[in-house]
Amino acid sequence: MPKLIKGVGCPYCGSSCDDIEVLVSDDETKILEVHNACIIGTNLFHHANDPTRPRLPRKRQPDGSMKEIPYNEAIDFMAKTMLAAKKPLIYGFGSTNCEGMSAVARIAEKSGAVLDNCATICHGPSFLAIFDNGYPSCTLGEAKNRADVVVFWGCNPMHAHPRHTSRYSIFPRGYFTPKGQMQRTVLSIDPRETDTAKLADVHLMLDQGHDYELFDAFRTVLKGFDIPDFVAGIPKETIKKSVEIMKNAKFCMIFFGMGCTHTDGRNHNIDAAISLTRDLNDHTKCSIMAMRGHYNIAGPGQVWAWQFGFPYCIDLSKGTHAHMNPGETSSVDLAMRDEVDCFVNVGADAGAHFPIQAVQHLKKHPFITIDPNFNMASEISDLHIPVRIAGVDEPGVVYRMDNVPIQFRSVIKGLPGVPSDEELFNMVYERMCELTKTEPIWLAAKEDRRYPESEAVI
Amino acid sequence: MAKINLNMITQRSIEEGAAMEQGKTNPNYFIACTVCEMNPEDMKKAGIWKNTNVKVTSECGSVIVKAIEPTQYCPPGLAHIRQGVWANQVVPPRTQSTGTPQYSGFPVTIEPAPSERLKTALELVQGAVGLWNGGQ
Amino acid sequence: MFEGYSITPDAFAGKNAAQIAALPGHEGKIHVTIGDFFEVSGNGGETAADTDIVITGDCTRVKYIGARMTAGTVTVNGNADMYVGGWMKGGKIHIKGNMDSFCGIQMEGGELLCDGDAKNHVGCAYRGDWRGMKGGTIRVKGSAGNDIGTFMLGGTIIIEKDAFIHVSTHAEGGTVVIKGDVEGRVGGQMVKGDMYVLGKIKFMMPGYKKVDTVEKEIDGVKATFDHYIGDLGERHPKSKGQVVYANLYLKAVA
Amino acid sequence: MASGEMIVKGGFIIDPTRKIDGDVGDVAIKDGKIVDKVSSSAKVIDAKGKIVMAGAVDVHSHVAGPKVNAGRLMRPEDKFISGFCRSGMAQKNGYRMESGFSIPSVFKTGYDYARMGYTFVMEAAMPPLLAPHTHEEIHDTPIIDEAALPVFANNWFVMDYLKKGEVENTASYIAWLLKATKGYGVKLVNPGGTAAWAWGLNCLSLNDPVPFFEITPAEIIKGLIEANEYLGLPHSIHLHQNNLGNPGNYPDTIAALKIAEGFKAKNKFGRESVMHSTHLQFHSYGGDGWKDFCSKAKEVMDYVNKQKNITIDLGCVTLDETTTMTADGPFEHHLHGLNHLKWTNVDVEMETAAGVVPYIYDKNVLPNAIQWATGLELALFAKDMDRTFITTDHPNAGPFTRYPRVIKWLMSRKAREATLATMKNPDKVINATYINGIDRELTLFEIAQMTRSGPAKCLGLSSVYGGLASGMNADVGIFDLNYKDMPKDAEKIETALQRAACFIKGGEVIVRDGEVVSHGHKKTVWVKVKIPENPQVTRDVSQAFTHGTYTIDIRNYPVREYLAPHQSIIDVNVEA
Repeated sequence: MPKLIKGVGCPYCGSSCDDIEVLVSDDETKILEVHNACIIGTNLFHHANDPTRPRLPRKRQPDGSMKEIPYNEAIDFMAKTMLAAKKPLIYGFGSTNCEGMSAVARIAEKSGAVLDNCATICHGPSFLAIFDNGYPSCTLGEAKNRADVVVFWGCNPMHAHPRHTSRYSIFPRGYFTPKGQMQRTVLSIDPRETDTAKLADVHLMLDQGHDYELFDAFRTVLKGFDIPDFVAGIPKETIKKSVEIMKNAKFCMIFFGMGCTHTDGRNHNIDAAISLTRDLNDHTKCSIMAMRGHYNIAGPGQVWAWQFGFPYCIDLSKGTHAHMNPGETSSVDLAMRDEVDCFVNVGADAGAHFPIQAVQHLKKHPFITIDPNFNMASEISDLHIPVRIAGVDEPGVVYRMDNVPIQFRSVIKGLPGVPSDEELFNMVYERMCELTKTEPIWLAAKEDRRYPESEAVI
Repeated sequence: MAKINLNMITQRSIEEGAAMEQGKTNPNYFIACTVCEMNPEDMKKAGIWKNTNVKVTSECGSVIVKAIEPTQYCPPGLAHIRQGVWANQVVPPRTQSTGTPQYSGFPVTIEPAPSERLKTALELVQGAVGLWNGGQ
Repeated sequence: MFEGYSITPDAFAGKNAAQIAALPGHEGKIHVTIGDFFEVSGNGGETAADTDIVITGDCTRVKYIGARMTAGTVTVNGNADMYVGGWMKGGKIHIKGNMDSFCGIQMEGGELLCDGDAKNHVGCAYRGDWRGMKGGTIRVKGSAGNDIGTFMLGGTIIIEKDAFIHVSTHAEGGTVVIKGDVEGRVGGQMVKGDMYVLGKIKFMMPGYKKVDTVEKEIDGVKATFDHYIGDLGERHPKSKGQVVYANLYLKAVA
Repeated sequence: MASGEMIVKGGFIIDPTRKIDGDVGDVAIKDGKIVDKVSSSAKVIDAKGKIVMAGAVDVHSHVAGPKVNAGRLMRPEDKFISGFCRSGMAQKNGYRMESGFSIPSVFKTGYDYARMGYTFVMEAAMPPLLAPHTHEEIHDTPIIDEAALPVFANNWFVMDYLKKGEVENTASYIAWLLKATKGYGVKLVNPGGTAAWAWGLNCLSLNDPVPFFEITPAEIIKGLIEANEYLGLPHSIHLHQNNLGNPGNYPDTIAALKIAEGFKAKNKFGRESVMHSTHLQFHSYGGDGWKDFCSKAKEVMDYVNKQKNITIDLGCVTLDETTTMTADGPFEHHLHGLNHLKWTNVDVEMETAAGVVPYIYDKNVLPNAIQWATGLELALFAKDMDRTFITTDHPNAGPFTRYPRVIKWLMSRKAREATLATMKNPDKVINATYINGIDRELTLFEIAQMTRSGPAKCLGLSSVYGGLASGMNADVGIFDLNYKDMPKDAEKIETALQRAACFIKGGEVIVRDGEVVSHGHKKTVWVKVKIPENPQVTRDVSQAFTHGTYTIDIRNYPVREYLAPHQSIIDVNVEA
């Protein structure tokens, strides 16, 4: 009898929907049906069935081909390569659970590595803005239950977070918003008329790259001052009208995305958005939220902040203290400046998602990929180590875009012999300790770290 | 031959996301990501027929993609390649010392290249690092 | 990549060539010494103030030159990498080539002179710190990138050619002079302090309002300036009952 | 827990639980517990010429969870000053890297508490929805035993039940939530005010109605005392009062304390109080504004001294650059308006909110100096030290690593005078406070009451923590202070308490000569209430998920077992 598993978390986007229902085969090895998820999530779950999923590490041979090797050999290679490097870089964690992120930190400390995650090419500038200006935010339930004005600035959830608008932001009927969309005014600020902009009551189609000026105009109007007739291509009257809408909201919610972080000024665009949010709190209640991309990309920011005090770009090479300064200790800058001499790509695809020149720089040195699937990074790696898929055949904690921790479950049994990220990192760490003749530091918890057969009873 | 200078952005789309989760070597990923959306006016200016290949060149490289009419309205002057392997052939790695490359808002030149071939993801990435063996 | 955090008059003072060569640095996780990368000749002075360091050759990959120095001089006959003169309190640094990013970060005093160009974040604050550059002078004879004088509280930054975006963002004091053109974002979120632009600003911040036209002399240039105040969208302190704004002096078009 | 025998020999023992004040003696340890005697083969630890106390217990500290981490994340500059590492050097012996000053990393938190001889720390505010986060951090914090208090006073269920006077339903909900979150007790933060903050409002007085819920802070406090005693939980309600940090707030403070009058503690854990009022320093101010801001520590303590069923902790200002963080969302917004530094806010659906703002307590800024004096005065006016606990409301009034400095000030009038003398306006400080008129210098015995026996009893943990009696946990701190010849220089007291000569936890040596030498065996402590199923509450809770006021699935709400390894569960049985 196939089994229907409810309350499953979707390991795709930052919406981290946990209302997915997955029908699995009797022997819990195959995903048969996926209910409630968007097209992307559905594809992701079905992709886990792929019979060609790698089951053994593969090492590149002198002739350029890849050859399967046993795990212990791969672990030994990874441990030795990282220890030998002057400054290894560990990047990724777009699809890893927090247990894996915590475990990798031991390796990073031990090998004097730089620890970075996908935020570095995504919402990293949002971190920079948070450093400078704070982050007046809330959980998504607040937006759902209260927000009567919702602003999408430089983000396109209809494409990047397909269920965001129906679960949290536009359509859902919340406690104080029982009429759902009817009760919300939606503003979209985007240089294209995206599918999200089409849903909006007001679309400000600004000149690309001039978000900062537009935010400044909003703030200037809010403070009661005049502005030029056009700012970033938007007429003064439209700006004034938009400010009025936001100011008169009972609860104004601003979501922002890559349209702010990938363009000129980067962090300053978000910094200005945060200032605007703060200013609006003198008139009403206003919150702001980054539309984080991956289902657990908020995770490494949290885990490494509690372990090292920094969310990303953490240079541990000094051994005595952690140092962070994006622009210097960030993956792409390190690559372009040839500062690192070993690259470990974990649960992300630097091969596909870094500018190609950065990939070329990284490829000058040993290049290791840890990922359940084949991807561009794995296909240029010197070593590819497969692991279980967090949220599919491996449970664990993930942080949704609003930093709400959600305890994901596994829906099928993992491939035999394939470890989880956490198990793999722990084995590499143990091997590093053997090689350096040191005692492993587990804290107290290691021996009790077992996943329960059954979940906590409600 | 005509050329046009446009402002390029590379962002996510659901077609790209859905295909990526089927695997980056899946044909759907190729179909979803090898397109450059641009305003028909701009196409006309550069002598580009829709659904034909174009060469997009930035300060750091070039890539062959297929010009299509925007699936989401794109004003004249702006072009969009969905994020992914093809977009990243032309994305400048400069970060303004923030760590994040210039994924959006960089100048490109787009010219017709109807007889040029679209390369696969693997060919582009492996080719860039000297590992492409012709797809054997 | 050498982290030359020991290359300061303070560290060199009272040491002979051999001792200086033995001063520590880092290359990634490897502990190295100055002597691993440089041939050292001559001795340090008795104190930092009477120690002059001259580096011949290219330091494009040497970070932290003169960082945290309090006195003396450092001259680099070539380029220098990140953090030149970062957190410096006194003395003088002269870079004859170009500088990378984060030069003069959170500088408190002294003088930093660069004959070439500087990359980004000239005289900025460390991430998250609201206490940016407090004093001293940075002069870049070439051009500079983005984020000049972010969170600046005092001191002077002079860029003799062009600058890109973000000048004096979040600043609450200090003076920035750009002698060439600026792309935009001049004085965004700025609370107080002064900016002079002798060239053009391509995109003005909407939060700036022209109040009058003044004759001023700045860094040896006498000219007529359009005087703007701003950033009107930002908070501003009051002094003697008057609201204090940031000033932007933009050279008037003749 | 370590097996084997150990004996701490010849130290000056200070143990208020047995009224031992500096007698020379031994502490025998077997299998992680204190015993009457051990065999001659026991490992000997020489404590001659040093003082020996139980492991210390921190009743209120923000060390783990979402807002603490929001603070860490938003403050890279807390790790560096002028490009130098600000947090001191990491362990030399290959232990985990330490970072941060006011909001240290989990590793530094565990190590620094251990270096000061602390064995148990109560995380003072856990948002229930984010409980897995708090437990993940506790999990990664080495050495110290920890528990966390979920926040209740702005929770929709609680306000809804109490509005209708339903104490039993409230109690059932508390029991459910403690189990779901692996929480320890009932925390109240700005009752009603934080709920109001969801609309950008606040409740400053006890009688301000909470928007929409039509209940007042006073009713919430009273109702939660009733529910807490109905359940007989080990700890009393733990109250962060309304109107925190504002000039002239002390009448509101006393009014809230008065709500406890007439209640009697009902529990099996030896607790006598029904209300713990936390970081009282922030609630003991006079004046109409910042111009005539002054201390009302005496007025507040006069009431506390005569009211036996309340306990307090100080929340001493340590004059550092620190990071304020509290579930009192509206207060943080207000504070940000005063100092214009970066502001983080996290409103949590249905439950609570939190804010984080960096703050510099500058001894030359008059209100800060007055706050410094107020915190110390509370302790110096206290009559019952077993009801008065040392805290800095870490990191709000200062980092916990300053406890030894607070103790120095409390133990030495000279040290207080020395600090006063360095201030810009000592006369103005003296005029606005009582500090200059107080000669009292606390004794080490009193310090042990305030940091060991007292907080353990208040938390209902006095059977295992806070003393050196046979049967208790073998948590022993040895400090380099000669009881018979205490140093005249109070600085030496601070130094000795900052880094224990030796700290034993669970019968294992954790710290030697001020450095961590073992990670020991930490525990997560939580309270499990056995109570008959309450169908009303079960239905209400499940509807909040199925009808979607919450945005996660109810199946993913309770904290899973593996997140809290080494659990120490305290069972409470409520008769049907």
